[in-house]
Amino acid sequence: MKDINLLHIVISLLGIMGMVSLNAVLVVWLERKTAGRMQFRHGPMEVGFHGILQTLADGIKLVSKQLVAPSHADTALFIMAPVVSLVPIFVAMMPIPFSATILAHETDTGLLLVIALGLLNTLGILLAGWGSDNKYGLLGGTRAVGQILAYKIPLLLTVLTIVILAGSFSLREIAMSQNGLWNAFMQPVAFLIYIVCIVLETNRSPFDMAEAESELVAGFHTEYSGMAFSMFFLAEYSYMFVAAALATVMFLGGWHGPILPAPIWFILKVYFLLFLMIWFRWTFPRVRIDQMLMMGWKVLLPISLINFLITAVVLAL
Amino acid sequence: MDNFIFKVYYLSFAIVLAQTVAGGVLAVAAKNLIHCFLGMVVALIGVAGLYYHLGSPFIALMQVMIYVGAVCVAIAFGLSLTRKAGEEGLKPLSPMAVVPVVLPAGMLAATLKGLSHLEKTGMPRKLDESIIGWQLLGNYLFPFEIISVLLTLAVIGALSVALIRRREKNGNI
Amino acid sequence: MITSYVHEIVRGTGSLLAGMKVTIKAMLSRTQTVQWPRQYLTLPQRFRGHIQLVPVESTGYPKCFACGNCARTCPSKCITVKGKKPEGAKKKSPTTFLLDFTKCSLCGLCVESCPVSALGFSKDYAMAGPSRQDFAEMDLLSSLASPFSTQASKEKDHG
Amino acid sequence: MGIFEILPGNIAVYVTIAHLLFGLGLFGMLFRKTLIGLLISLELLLQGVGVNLMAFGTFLGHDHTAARVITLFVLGIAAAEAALFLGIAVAVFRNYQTVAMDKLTQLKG
Repeated sequence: MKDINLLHIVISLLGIMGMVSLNAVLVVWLERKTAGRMQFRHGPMEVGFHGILQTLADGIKLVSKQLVAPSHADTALFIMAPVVSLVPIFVAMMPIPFSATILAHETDTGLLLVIALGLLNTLGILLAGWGSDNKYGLLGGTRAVGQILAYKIPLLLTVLTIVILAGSFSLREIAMSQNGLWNAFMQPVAFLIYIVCIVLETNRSPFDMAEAESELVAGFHTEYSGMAFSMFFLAEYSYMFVAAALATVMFLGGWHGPILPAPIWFILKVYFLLFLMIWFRWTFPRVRIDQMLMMGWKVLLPISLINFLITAVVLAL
Repeated sequence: MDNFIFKVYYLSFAIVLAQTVAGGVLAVAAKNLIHCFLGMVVALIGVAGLYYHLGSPFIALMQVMIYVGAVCVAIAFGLSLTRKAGEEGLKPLSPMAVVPVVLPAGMLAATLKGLSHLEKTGMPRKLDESIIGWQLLGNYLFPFEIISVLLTLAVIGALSVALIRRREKNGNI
Repeated sequence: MITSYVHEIVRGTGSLLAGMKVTIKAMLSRTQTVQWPRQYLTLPQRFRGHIQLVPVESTGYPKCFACGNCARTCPSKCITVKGKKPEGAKKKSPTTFLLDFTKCSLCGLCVESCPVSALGFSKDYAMAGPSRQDFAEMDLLSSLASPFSTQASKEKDHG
Repeated sequence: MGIFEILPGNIAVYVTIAHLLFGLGLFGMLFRKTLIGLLISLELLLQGVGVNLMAFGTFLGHDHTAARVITLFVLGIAAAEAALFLGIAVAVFRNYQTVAMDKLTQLKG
């Protein structure tokens, strides 16, 4: 316990909060810009240089709005849900190494920590759906639960593949072990499965069944407004960052790269993955829930299992 | 500074204790089943905190992952599938209620009496947990394999039990 | 069965990549929209906005001589024309030319019927106003020089 | 500081909380009305067992990993049990349209 320095904790918490907000501002802007350009539009152009402050303006608008709870809602659950979905993501940012030295909290079990806390996000979605006394909300929450059951096993199997390659649960050591060859080239199948899984994990299109606008209005956050809605929003974009950072550490060699300093390489790789997710969102139509479950159980699970087996056998030989 | 850190540590332990107890009571006594579920989640996270304070972050994280991530989500799923209004809450208390009070109390008294003869061993230390892996595939290989078989059987069993109706209706799965 | 399973996965991945190629191409090409209040598109030659009076090129007065053909032809009776002879002129000139744009269906019969092609279509598409009344009596003369008002303004200048 | 200081280093605290969880679980298993409530109580009961194991293993065990390995086994068994239990609950609900235990009396004949 003595090795924890209070100053270090405070600075890293402040850093994480700043990181989360800055990242949300940037990624939302990037998303809207990309969406615009892919549909031959400009995207936001008015607030700031090419609309870069648009997210900030929207945030101020959202914060200044009133939070209205439906009259039959379970108020405790209703208010708790956004907090439950946001706070674990904050904590999950702690063990992510931006370089060999820049990380908030060094732990041997960093990978497990991030995955375990990521699971709590779905709990928040479920509580939101349940607490808001709305059939669309409930359907969205239940869909999110079905989704988590379908993708979590393939996700864990791919993660285990990487763990047995690196021989450690520590994110720093996993990144260190890829100094030469990135895991993305050693484990292309696992990389592809993981890319699909992070899209599933963050509830983004084409797998945004939990909030499908065209079917469920806005799914689990139909009843949310103002600050609570913006917390869900922040949670989604922070979770995107965490998932992309985890993918960078596990498959893209973390901070390794020539010429540029390590943290910049890390950020570049993370933003490449974030752009990939945005690209998916604006290209693919939403799949149906049964198609998603079929894919999870019948495609991702067997392939990841076979991949894991082959890796284990090859390593044992 | 050190003193302050220790204060924070003790405070976190007190919070974990309070959380576990409150969650447990909520899980058992709440009228609404979803509040029970919530209480269970709170208690399980509290127990994970207890594991952490016992010097085992690995078990704590496995607890969060398996219980909060998988079991709780599955329970929530079952909850939403089998929910029916008017069936929640507790049965009226009966003399049977003495059992869950007396039995653990008696066990606790016996245990504490036994413990009072031993000397204090001090604060739990964090140990190297990679040994767990070696132990699992060494000394405990047989139980480990049995657990694996049990899990597989449980999944197959759960599937077949849940699919009985559909098989009867459609003639196949 | 296994081959069809693998085949389907490979084909599916290929089609996903094809879709992604389409969107990235779209992203890198030019945008089709413009930043409207600051940028305007040039409208096509045959754009048919609301009607407007065509001026005589040398003087800037309207060509119209207030025959009233357009008002009579208009199926929804949304044109009001009044005119008289200015001093020293051979033909009449309109004193009032009002268009009720709330009724106008932009059929263009008035333009067809005008004997001297004094009516045309404007290219004004950005039309919005705070009240209905702004469009119930659009004064089409206001954008043109008028043989009456120049006199009036001359008098005003002298006075 | 006072009382807090002795808390994390005292085995009695862990054992007490373990027995408390066990008692709560037992109470819930006797008095909850539905199958899902029963399952929730069962999980609490298992948690009591797990905490007890870990406390004894950490404070008194010669081999520190034994308790952890067994706790992992408890976690695994609990996951299997929950899956099976939920399967049964869903099947029961399908067949009887209820999961209230008072009404599931067909086996009584």
